[in-house]
Amino acid sequence: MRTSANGNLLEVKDLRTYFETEDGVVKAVDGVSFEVRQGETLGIVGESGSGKSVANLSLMRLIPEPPGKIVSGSIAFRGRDILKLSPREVRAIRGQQIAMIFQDPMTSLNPFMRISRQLMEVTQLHLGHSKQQAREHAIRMLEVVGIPDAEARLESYPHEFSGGMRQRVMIAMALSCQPELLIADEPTTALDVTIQAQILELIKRLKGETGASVILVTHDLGVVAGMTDHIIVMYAGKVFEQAPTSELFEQPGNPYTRGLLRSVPDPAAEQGKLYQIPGQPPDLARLPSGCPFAPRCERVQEICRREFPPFVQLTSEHYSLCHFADEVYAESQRAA
Amino acid sequence: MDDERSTPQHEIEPVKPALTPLGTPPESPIRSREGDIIHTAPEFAIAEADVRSAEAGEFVAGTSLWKDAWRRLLKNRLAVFGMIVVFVVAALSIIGPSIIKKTTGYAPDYIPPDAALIKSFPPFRAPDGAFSWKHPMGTDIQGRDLFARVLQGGQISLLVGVIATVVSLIIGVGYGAVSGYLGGRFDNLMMRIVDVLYSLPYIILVIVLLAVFRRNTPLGQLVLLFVALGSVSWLTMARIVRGQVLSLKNQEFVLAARATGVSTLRIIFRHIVPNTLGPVIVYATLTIPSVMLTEAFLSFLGFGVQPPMSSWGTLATDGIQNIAVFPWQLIFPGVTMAIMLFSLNFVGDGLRDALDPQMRKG
Amino acid sequence: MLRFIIRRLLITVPMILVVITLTWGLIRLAPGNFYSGEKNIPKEIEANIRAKYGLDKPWYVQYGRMLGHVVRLDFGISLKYEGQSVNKIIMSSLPVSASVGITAYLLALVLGIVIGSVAALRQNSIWDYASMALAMLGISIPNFVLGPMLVLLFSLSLYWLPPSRWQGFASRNIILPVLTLSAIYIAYIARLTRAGMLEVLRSDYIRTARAKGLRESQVVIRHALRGGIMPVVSFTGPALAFLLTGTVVVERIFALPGLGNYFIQAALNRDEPLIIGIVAFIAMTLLLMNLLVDITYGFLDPRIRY
Amino acid sequence: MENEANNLISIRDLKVHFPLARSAWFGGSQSIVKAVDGASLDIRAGETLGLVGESGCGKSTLGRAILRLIEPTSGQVLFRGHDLASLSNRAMREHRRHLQIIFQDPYASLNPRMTVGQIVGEPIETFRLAGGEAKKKRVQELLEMVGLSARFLKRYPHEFSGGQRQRIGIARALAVDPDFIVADEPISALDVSIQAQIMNLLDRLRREKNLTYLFISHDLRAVQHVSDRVAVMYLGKIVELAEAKSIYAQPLMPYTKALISAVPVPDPKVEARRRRIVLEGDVPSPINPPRGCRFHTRCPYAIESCSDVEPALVQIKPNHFAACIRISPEQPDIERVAPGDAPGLRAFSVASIA
Repeated sequence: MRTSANGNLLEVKDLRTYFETEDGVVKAVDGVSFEVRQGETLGIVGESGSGKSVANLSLMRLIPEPPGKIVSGSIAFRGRDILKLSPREVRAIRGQQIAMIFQDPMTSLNPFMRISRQLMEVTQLHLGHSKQQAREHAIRMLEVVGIPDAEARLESYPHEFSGGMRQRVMIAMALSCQPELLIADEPTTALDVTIQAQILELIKRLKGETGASVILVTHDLGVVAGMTDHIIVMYAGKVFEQAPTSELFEQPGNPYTRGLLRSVPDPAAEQGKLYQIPGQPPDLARLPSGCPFAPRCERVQEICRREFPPFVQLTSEHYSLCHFADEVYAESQRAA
Repeated sequence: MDDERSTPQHEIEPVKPALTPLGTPPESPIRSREGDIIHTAPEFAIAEADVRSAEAGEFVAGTSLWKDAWRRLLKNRLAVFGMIVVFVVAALSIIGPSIIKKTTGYAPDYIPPDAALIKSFPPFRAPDGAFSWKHPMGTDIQGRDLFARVLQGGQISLLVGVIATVVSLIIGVGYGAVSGYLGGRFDNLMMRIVDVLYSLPYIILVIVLLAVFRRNTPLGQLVLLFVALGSVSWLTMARIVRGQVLSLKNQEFVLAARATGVSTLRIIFRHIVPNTLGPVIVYATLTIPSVMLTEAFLSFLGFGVQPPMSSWGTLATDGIQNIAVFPWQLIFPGVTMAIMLFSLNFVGDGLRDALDPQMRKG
Repeated sequence: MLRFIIRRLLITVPMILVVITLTWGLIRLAPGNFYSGEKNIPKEIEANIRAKYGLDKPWYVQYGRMLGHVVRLDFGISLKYEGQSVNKIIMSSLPVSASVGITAYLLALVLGIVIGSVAALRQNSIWDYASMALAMLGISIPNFVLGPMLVLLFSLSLYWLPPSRWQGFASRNIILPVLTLSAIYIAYIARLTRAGMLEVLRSDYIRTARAKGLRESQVVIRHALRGGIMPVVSFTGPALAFLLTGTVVVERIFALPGLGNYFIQAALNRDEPLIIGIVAFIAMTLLLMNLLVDITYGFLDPRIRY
Repeated sequence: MENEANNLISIRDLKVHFPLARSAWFGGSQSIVKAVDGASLDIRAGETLGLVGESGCGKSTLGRAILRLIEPTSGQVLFRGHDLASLSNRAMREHRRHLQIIFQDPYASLNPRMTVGQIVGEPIETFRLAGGEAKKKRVQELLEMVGLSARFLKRYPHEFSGGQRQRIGIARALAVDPDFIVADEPISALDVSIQAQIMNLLDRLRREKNLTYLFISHDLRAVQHVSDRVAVMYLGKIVELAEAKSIYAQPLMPYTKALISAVPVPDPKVEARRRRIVLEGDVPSPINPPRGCRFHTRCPYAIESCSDVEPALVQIKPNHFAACIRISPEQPDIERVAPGDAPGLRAFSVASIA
């Protein structure tokens, strides 16, 4: 594991979040560790069921309990373990120091409440704003996120906005208290490409202006390529690979990452057969004993089915969960 | 874990693990661009794994949603308890009276010659005050065996509940299905009619109907009850069915059937009807207790079943007269009815939980 | 909004006519008559009676006369309670029914929402199970069984409360009728609230509210409650209809001189003006209340525009 | 448009308008959604025509209207000389053998109460293509063809994962041996690793069965990968149509340019270099689409005439059509068009005078 420099804003160690279901215990997040540095953007990539969203909800202790439960681990935010804080202390962090935006802006805003109130209640709560201050602040935030005619639109209800505008409102709300960490959980998945571009540009710009760190969760490798400094790739509740963005794309050290990268159609390449990862994502309640990716892996060996793979350090900041991480890394190096 | 719209339990697909069993021969690779290895039909790996337990070549029958729902229902302890109670009470009501008649000689409306002696006897008491099995629920003010009467009353109550529900089912499903399937202007008109009827004080009309048309023959009154109760309880059924049909009509699997040239009739009976059954069954199960309750209430007001027939409602009503002195005459029929309604409601609730998420998204 | 209200009011008029015509038709189509209970009336006297009440006229004249009454909101004189106008009977019995009914519903609203919310917030706890079992019981026990049982317990065994007799709204006599009547609403509203709250609590915007750092009580009261009780608001329409039947029963059990009791008497006696009067009055009240419910719904849910 | 003989399907000025549901309790004026508003398109035999556009642009409606799953309001859909849009329902049902569809939602597109065997077998029964054992055999063949085990015959849809369900839907579409398949967002509901599987499967089937696809998607990367030609739709109209390579290499319409530039590329170096055209605002409502060119409200190159004249889809470069009055065969690059110039407008007025 990377030695934790003191510049880390957030250090997650061995996080495990499990869910009780009819089919048994689902280990949605199972031993995940990562760091977010001051001012950097971390991308978390994974397919559905990989645990990326659960991991982020765990950071804020927003896992519905039951059926979920954070079983173990530590989440050190500025050196304090969030998992050890009282509910009251966690609430003080939520919205003020760590803020979140979610995938579906249609359902993430309260449909029964004017956006003025939804925006104002954050700063009234955390910054102790008076009504008037909160109002002015809300208008300024709407202007910052590029909502035209902000003062007039302040008294609207969420359904009177389009999807893209709603996501802007969400961002305005999240950034109201100038948080140090913004967690964006699939912020553009529900949006069209042109609107996605607007929102991504906005997040980038605001990150630059506020100096906040960002965790960007997505299943789209294209989105993280242009937005992040570091990336972790998740599969079946585990971190499969962790690397600086450029290195991950250039020299992936894990067969799963490699498969993912190659199964995205490449505009530059000829048409024809696309690389495909065979099989289906695993059932988290019935994970195999060895490497969870083994049944789908193109270079699977006997050991992969038997033993859980090690988290191999490839370079100072590049780790891969694979029995053959070194070989895969070397192959990628040759290809590049 | 990414689709945050559903609760975490539903996010996990209940599909069997996608494992390749040890020793599965590797797929023959095709070489393609940049020497990537392409798997021709790698899905076979899963296919094999899925049927591991089966004999080679044998077809594995899947579990239908009905079987699934049934399994879930059986896991629901309250619903199972409800089903057992409903079954026992219904069976006792149907065969109980004749058994009692055979063994003790007390037919439900049999007034024994020593009636004067055993009028309004408490439960388990003989005329001399000693313990006796003869009248486990005591006797009524005329000396009739209350147990036999309660069981027989159950027959009528259940009959009213079931028949009125069937009536509402036929009208409601027919009306709702037609309205939903035709859609457009017809649907609009038909649903406006339901809206109008819905906002009428229908129970008032039922009372007027039952009062002014009051039959002197018990059977006539019973039929009148079926008509009256059935004709007011179909409205909700019609709305439910219509809503279902309307949403199913535009479901992609119905479009797919249309795209493959399946005839309209077949679409209705093979694709739409089976998928509306779940909510219809749930609602019908819940209609039975509500109709029984309404019957009891009408009986209480004197518009229900006429003597010599009796239902739980009429028995309880008779019991109310003497509640201060002979409370068991109210308590036994009243509590029996409450237990039955309670159980039916639990079964209905359990069914709803078992059949909901009707379109199970894995 | 105004247009919506006017449209709805305009539709209400024919609906009331339908109800009244149906009622009138039922009364007329049924064999027998209001005086047929009295035996052996001489022919002349019968003719006199018929003439007195206009029953010798053709049906459409009678129908027209009846409609005329309804339109003027003057429902004529009761046949049974001779000399008393229907309006007077309604006016004197309405406060009894209304005070019991409204108190019961308000009580049910408060208790039902509280019980339902607690059950939802403590899902799968003992509180949840207990309150939902109780609610199921409330739905399953007929109120005419519950009422006498309460009387048996509180009046005849414990001697805490008087069993019956109407002595005005403020007296203790109202407690048992209100409890009897409200039981089923408490049960229904608790179930609806629980279901509604559970759904809302699972929704994305509640997660947003939590992510903002709001206290759980703020999340529930400010963000969840409004959406959670929407099903309760839409239940109010059907509830009003239930309330009618409920009050009829409760008035009978507790011998309250309310509208329902008069209505049952009128139906049994075939007291045509009184039946028509009460039916028309109830229909109007119900339809107006339904309109009010819809308007309230529009205020509560900003997405609905009329 | 050109070379009629090669066309399997020709769509001419197709319109699909939906009346919006009236407000409850009669009265209130009725608004109309113009989902497809005069689209013309040729689909050549054996090709994959990609149809891209943002949500609400009418691409799915167009696909469904071709198959008469939604009744077209006006216009023609020519298939082998028959106008599908004007056929009787009965005659249309006969044609359905040749035209099939694959849906987006692998959950909603399979009847949850039918077994896989029944789902795939139903079209065979409908057209009486086989019965008894032969039918069963055929269904097994189809399942294996799409990469599922034939032993799944008696299983129900909910027992499968999304990707597997999508395969079942494909098997159903293939059951009648169609010529033409509308693939309506077939991969958008699937995970990245499964998308590639389905795209490869569709591609393989096309070659093996000599199929023609209309591939509808909002995923420009996928469309580019599978399509021979690509049509871009905006607010009910086709605004650009060209060979896949040329449209991605040199998009002509400002809208297409923005669309393509908005697609994130999974390569940090490319992402770092490129300049993104970020469009202002949202897609206008199809109830009241803007007058003139529908894109003019968001177009960085719009001039006054754009809001007056509705541009026609004209050939700007060989086999490359675009609907924009500001570009012309002489100057196809909009960035180089003189300010205020609208060569298309001249052509338009000349044409209308003639």
